[in-house]
Amino acid sequence: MNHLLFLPLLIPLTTAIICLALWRRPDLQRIVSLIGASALMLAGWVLLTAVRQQGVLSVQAGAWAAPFGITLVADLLSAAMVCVTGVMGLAVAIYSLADTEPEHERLGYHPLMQVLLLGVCGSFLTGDIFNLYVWFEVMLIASFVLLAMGGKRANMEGAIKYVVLNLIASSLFLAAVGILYGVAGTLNMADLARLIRDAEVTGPLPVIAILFFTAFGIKAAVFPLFFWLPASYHTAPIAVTTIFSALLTKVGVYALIRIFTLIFINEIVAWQPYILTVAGLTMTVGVLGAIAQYEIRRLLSFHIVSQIGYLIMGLGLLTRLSLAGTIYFMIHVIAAKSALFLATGMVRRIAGTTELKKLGGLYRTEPLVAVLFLLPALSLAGIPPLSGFWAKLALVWSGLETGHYITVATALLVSILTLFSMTKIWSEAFWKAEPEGAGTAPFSTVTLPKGSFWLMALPTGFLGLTTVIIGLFPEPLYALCMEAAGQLLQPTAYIAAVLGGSP
Amino acid sequence: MSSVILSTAIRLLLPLLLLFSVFLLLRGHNEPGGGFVGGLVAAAAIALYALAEGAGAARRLLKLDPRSLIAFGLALALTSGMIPLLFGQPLLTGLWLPFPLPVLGHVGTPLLFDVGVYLLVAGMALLIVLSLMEE
Amino acid sequence: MLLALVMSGFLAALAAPVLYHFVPGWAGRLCPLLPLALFACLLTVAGQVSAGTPLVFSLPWIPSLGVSFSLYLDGLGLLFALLVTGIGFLVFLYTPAYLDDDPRLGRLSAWLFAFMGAMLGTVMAGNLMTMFVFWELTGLCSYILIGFDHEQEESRRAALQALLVTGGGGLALLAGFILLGNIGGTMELAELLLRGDAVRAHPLYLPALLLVLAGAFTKSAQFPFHFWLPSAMAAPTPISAYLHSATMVKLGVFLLARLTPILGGSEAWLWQVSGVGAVTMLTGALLAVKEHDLKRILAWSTVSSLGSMILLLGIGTPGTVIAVMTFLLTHALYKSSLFLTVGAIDHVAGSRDIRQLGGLASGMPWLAVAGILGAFSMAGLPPLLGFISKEIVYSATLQSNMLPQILSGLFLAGNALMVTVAVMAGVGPFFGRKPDTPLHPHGLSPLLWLSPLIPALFGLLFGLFPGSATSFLIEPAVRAVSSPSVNVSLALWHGLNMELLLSIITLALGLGVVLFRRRLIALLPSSSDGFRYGPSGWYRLLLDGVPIVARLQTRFVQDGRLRHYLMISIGVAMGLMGLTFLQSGGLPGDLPFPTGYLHEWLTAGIIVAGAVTVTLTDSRLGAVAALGTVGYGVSLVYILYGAPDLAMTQFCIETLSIVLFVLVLYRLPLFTLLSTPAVRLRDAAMATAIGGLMMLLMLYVISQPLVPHVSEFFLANSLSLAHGRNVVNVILVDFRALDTLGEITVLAVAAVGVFGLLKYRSAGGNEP
Amino acid sequence: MESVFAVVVGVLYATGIYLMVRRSIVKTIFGLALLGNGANLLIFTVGRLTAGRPPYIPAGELAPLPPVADPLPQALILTAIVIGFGVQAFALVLIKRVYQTVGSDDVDKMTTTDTIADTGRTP
Repeated sequence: MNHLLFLPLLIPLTTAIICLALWRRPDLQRIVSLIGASALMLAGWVLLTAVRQQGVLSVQAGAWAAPFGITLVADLLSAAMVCVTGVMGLAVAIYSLADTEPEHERLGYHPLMQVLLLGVCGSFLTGDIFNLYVWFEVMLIASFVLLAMGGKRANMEGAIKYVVLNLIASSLFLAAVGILYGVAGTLNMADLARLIRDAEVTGPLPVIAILFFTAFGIKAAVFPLFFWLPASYHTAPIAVTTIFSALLTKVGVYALIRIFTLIFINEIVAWQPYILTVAGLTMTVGVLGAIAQYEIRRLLSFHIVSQIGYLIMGLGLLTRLSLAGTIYFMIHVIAAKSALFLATGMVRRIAGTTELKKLGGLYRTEPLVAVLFLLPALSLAGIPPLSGFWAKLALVWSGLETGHYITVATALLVSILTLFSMTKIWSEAFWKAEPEGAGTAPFSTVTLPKGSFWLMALPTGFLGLTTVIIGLFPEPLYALCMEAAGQLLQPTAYIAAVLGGSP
Repeated sequence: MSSVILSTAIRLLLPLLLLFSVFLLLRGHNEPGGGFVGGLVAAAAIALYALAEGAGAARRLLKLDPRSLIAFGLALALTSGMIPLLFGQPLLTGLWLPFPLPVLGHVGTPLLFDVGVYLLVAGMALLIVLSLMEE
Repeated sequence: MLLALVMSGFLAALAAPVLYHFVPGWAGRLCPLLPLALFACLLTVAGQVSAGTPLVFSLPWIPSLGVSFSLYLDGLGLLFALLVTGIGFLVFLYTPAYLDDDPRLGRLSAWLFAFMGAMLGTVMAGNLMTMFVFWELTGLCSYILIGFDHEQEESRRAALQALLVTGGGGLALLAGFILLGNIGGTMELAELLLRGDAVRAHPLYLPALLLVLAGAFTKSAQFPFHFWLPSAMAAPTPISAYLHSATMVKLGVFLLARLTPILGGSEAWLWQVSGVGAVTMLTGALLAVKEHDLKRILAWSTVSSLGSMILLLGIGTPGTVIAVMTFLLTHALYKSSLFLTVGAIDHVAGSRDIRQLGGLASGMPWLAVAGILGAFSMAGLPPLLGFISKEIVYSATLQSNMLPQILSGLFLAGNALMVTVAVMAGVGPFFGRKPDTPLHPHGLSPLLWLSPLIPALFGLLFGLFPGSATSFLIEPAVRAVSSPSVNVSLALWHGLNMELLLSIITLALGLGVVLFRRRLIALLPSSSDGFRYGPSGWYRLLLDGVPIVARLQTRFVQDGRLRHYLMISIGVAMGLMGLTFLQSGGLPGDLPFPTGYLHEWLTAGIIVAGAVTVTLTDSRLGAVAALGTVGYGVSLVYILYGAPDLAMTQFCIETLSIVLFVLVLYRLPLFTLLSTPAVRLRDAAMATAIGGLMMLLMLYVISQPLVPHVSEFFLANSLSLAHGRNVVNVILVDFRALDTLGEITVLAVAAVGVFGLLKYRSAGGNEP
Repeated sequence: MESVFAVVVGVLYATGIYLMVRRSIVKTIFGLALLGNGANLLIFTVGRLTAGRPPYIPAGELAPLPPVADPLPQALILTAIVIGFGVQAFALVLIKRVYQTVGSDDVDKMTTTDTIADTGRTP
C-alpha cells in the first residue's frame, strides 16, 4: 500500500521519458503529457486520502531500512502539496494546448514540464535531506531550461539572473547538507530530528540552520533574497510563469517549514522576532514593488514576493493556527495567483499586450475574462468570503493572540495595498476606455480562435472557482490544514513512521 | 582537424575505447568504475571520432540520435527500478539472479540501472558536444 | 427563513443578468418584486421580533477556526432590514426608468441584488465574522457600483477612494473583531451581548474599541474620513440614494448601536464617539450649504446627519437612543425621497446645479410634492415625521446629564443648517425663475415620481400617526440597543415646551442662513472637504505618495544589476552566518595541527595556485587551464584520501568541461576589466571575508568529535546484502539509487536544454 | 590535514565569489565552477580525510578493513559533481547565448527586465 508514495515520482518521470522518446511528435507529446498530468492529479488525490485515513505514510526506496536508504514520507502537508501539484500540472497542461509556441514544443516543452513536476513532487515527498537537494536540482534545471526558452533578449537576461542566483542557493544548500552530515552523521530527516531533539548532536547547529534558511530563503524569495524572481518570472511564457509561481517558491517555503519544524525547531523559536521582521519586510517590499509596476506580469511577479511574506509570517508565529493558516494560504495563493496569471495570458492573447497603458475597455468587450480576472484578484486582496480572506484571518488571528501587533498591522496594511494594486489592474485594463492610440495592438478576438479561448478559459475558470469554493466552504480544507499543522508541531508520528516504533 | 594521423588512430582506438568503457561499466560494482565513468569514456571516444571525421560522421556512426539514447538510458534506469514493484518490493530494490552468469558475474537490477546511467551519460555528453561542434 | 432572506439577494444577483439577457422587457418589472417580497416576509415576523424574542439561525461554518454562520434578527436588525428591502424596492422600481433601458442594466441589477443581500446579511448577522464578511461585501458592491460609469476617470477615482477608505477601516474592524472575540471568548453576538462588563474591564478593551470605531467611522463617513462620500456621488443617482444615503453609510451607526451593550458606556466611548460625531455633524452641515450641485448638497447633509446620529449614540442614554432610531428612520425616508427626486430632476432638466434650476413645479407637480414633502420632513416641519424626530432629539439633549446646553446648542446649529439645505435642495428647484435650458418633461416616466413620492408619504403618515412607527419599528430597535424595559411614545404635540421653542428657533435660523448664504460661504475655506490641508488632502498625498515611494524603493532594491543581487544575497547569508557564529561562541579550543606529507601540502598548493590564477589572469585560455588545474588538483585530493571513484569521475568531467569551455569560449569576447580598482578591492575584501568564514565554519566542524555515521551500515552490508565490493558504487546504484535517478534526470534535462539553447537561434528567435 | 583543506576551501570560495561579482559575465561561469569545486571539497573534508584507504571490500573479506574512508560523502560528492557538471554545461551555453543576444558581456547592461516599465504615471 505504501508503494503509493512512488506514484507521484513515477508518473511524471515516465511521462517525461515517453515525451522525450517522442521528440519528433509534439502532437503525441501533448496527449501523453495530458494523460500524465491527469494521472498525477489522481495519484495525489489517492495519496491524500490514504494519508488522511492511515496517518503519516512512509516507504523506503530500495527496501533499505531508514536511516540508511532513502525514505519517502508523506504527512498531510506533503500529500496536500502533491495533490495541488497534480492539479496545477493538469491545469497548465490544458492551458498549454492553446498557448504554446510550436518551437517550444519542438525543443522539449512537454518533457521539461513533467520533469519540473517530478522535481516538485520529489521535494515534497522525500524524507532525506540530500535527496531533497537532488530534487531541488531536478526542479531547478528544468526551470532553467523552460525559462531560457524563447531566446529573446528578455528571456536571456531573466534567465541569467535566475540561474546564477539559484545556483548560489544550491551551493549554500549543498554546503549545509555536507556540514550537517559531518556533524550528525546521518541524512535522514526524521533521524536528524530525533538526534537533535534528544540532544545527541551538538556543534554549530545555529550556523547550519542559517545556511539552510538563506538557501531556502533564496528559493522562496524572501526579503532580501528575492531579486531573481521579479527579474525573471515575467519573461517566460504565461503557462511557464504560472507553474513557476504556483510551485517553485512554494517548494522553498515548504522546505523552510519542513526543516524548521522538524529539525531546527530550537533555532526557529529563538529567531522568532527576526523571522517575523523578515516576513513583514517581504510583504511590504513586495507589494510596493507591485505598486510601482505598469505591466501586469511584472506586477503579479512582485505580488508573489509579497504573498511569500504571509507564508513566512505563519511559520514565524509558529502556532497551530498560524501554521494551518500558512498551509491554507499556500493552497489559496497557488489557486488565486495561477488564475490571475492565466487570465493575464488571455488578456495578452486578446489585446496583444499586458501593458496597462495600452489596455482598456475589456470589461465591456470581454466580460467573461473580466470575471475570470476579478475573482482571483479580489481573493488575493483578501476580500471575504473568498479564500484569501480566511487565509489572512488565521494569520492575523494568531498574530493577535500571541501579541505580535506590529506584524499584524503590517499584514493588514499590505492587504490594503494589495487591494490597491489589484484595483489598478482592474481599473486600467478592464474599466478604463480603450486608449485612443491603441491601434498598434490588434484589438479583436480574431487572433484567438474559439476553441483556444475555451481551452484557456477552462483551467483559468476552474482555479478561480476553486478560490470561491474554498472561500465559501473553507471548513474541509481548514480541518485538513489544522490537522497538518498539528502533525508539524508534533512530529512524533512523522519520526515514528520513518524510523519505526510507536508514535 | 582532418589530420590523417588522428583519423587513423581513432579508427583503431574507437573500438578499444568503447570496449574499455563497457569494461569500466561492468566492473564498477566491485572495482573503481561504473556507469558514469563508462559513459563518459564512451562519449569521449565518439567525440574524438567527431573531431577527426566531423560531427556528421559521428552521428552516422552512432545511428541513434543522442536524444533517443538519453530517453532510452533514462527509461532503462527507471525500468530497473520498477521491476521490484512487480514483486511487491519498493522502488529501486536490488533484485539479483540467484546464480552468477558467465562474464557478467552476479546480475541484478542495480546492474541494469548502471547500464541505464551509462547510456544516458554517453547520450548527454554527445548531445552537448555534437551540438556545440555543429554550431 | 433568515438564511433564505439573506441568500435570495445573492441568487437574484446571479439570475438578474440572465433575465435581462433573455427577457429584457420583463426583467425590469420582475426585479422589484424580490425586495417587495422580502419586505413582506419581514413584516410577518415583525410581531414576534418586536415582542422581544429575536430570530436566530446558526450553522457551523469553520469549526476549525471557531467561526459559525449565524444570523440574529432582533429589533435593531429588523428596522434596518425593513429599510434595506423597502428602499431597495423603490430603487429597483426607479432604476430602469432612470437609465432608459441601458444595456448595462443586467449587470447593475446583479450588483444591486448582491448589495441588498450583503446588507441584509450585515444587519442580521449573529456572529462577528459573519457580520464582517457581509460588511466587506457591501464595500465591494459599493466600489463596483460607484464605478458604474467606469469609462469616466472621475468615477474610477471615486470608486477607488470609497474602496480604500472603507476597506482600510474594514481591516481595522477585522482586527477589532478578533480582539473582541478573544476578549469575550466568543464571536457569537448573542453571547457577547451578555458579557459587556467583562469586555469593558479587559486591558485590551481600548485597542479593540479604537479599531472597531475606525471601521464604523470610515463606513459612515465620519470626520476625518468624511470626504469619500461626496465623491461617491459619481454613481448614478438611484445608487447614491440606496447605498450612500439610505442604507450602507448607516452601517457605521448600526455597528455602534449593535455594540453599544458590549462596548458602550465607558469614558473612552463617550468622548471618542460623541466628539467625532459632533465635529462631523457641523462640518457636513457647513459644507452642504456651500455646494451648488444637488447631489453633493445632499451628500454633505447625509454626512452631517450621520454625524448627529453618532453623536447621540456616543451619549448613549435611553433618550438619545430613542432619538437616534427615530431620526434614522426619518432620515432614510426623506433622504431617499430627496435623492430620487434629484435624480428625476437631473433626468429631465439635464442639470443638478441649483443656480440653473427653478420653476419645475409647474411641469412636474407630483415630483414637486415628493420633493417638498421630503424637504419639509428634513427641515422638521409639522406634521411630518421630521418634526417629531427633531423634538425627540432636543428633549434627549436637554435631559442629557452631560452639558445639556452645549449639546442642544450643537444640535441647534446643525439642524438650522439642515433647514437651509432642505430649502436649497427640496424647495428651490421647484419654484422661482425658470431655467433657460429646455426641459424634457416627457422623459418623466411615472415611476420616476412615484418612487420618491412613496417614502415622502410614509414620512407624512408616520408623522400623523406616530404610534404606527413606534410599536414595531422604533421601540424594538431601542430595546435591542438600550434596555428591554424602555418605552417609546412619540407624539406630534408635546405641548408648549423648550423643545418646541428650540424647533422654532431652528427654523428661523435656517431660513436666515438661506438669505445670508453667500456671506456664510465666503467665510468657509475653499477646499472640497472643508480643510485647507485636510483629510482629503492627506488621502491624495497618500495616493500619489505611495506609488512614488514604491518606485523609489523598487528602483533602489531591484536595480537590475546581477552583481548587486549576488553581493546582497551572499552577503546576507554570510553576514548572518558570521553573526550566529560569533553568538555561538566562536571556535572551540584546540585544532589538530596539520601533519601531512609533502605531497598533501603540494596538492593543496596546486589548487590554491590554480584558483588564484583563474582570478588574476587576463587570458581566457589561461583561465581555462588554471581552472583545469584546480579540477585535476581536486581529483588528486580524492586519490590521496581513498576515493578513486571520485577521482576518476572528477578527472573525466574536468576534461569534458575543458573541452566545452574551449568550444564555447573561443566565440566569446576577451576578458575585460570593467570595474574600478576601488570596486575590485571592495569585492576582494568581501570575497576574502566569505572565504574566511567558510574556513572557520569547517574548522569548527572538524574540531568536533566524530559522531558515529550511518556509513558503518554500508561498509558492513555492501557485500552481503547488495553484492558489491565497491561500496561507493553500491551506494550509488543501490543504497541511494533514488539520488542517482534524480541526478541522471538532471543530466538529461541539461543536455536537452543545451540543445534547445543552441538550436533556437537557427529558428530565428534572435531579435533584440 | 583537514585544517589545511579548510583553508583551500576558503580560498576556492573567496576566488569563486570574487569572480562571480565581476561585471564580465564570462567570469561568472569561472566563479561558479570554482564554487562547485569548493563545495565538493568541503563535503569531502568535513566527512573527515582518511589517507589511502578506499572503501572497497577486498576479495575474501566481508567488510573492508578499518580504517577506511567514509563512502557516503564520496557518493554524495559524486552525485554533486555530476549534477554540477550538467548545470554548469547549461550555464556555459546560456552565457554564450546571453552574450550573443545582448551583444555585450557586461552584466550591468542587462537590466531591461528589472527596470520599471516607464509608460506614464497617472494612477
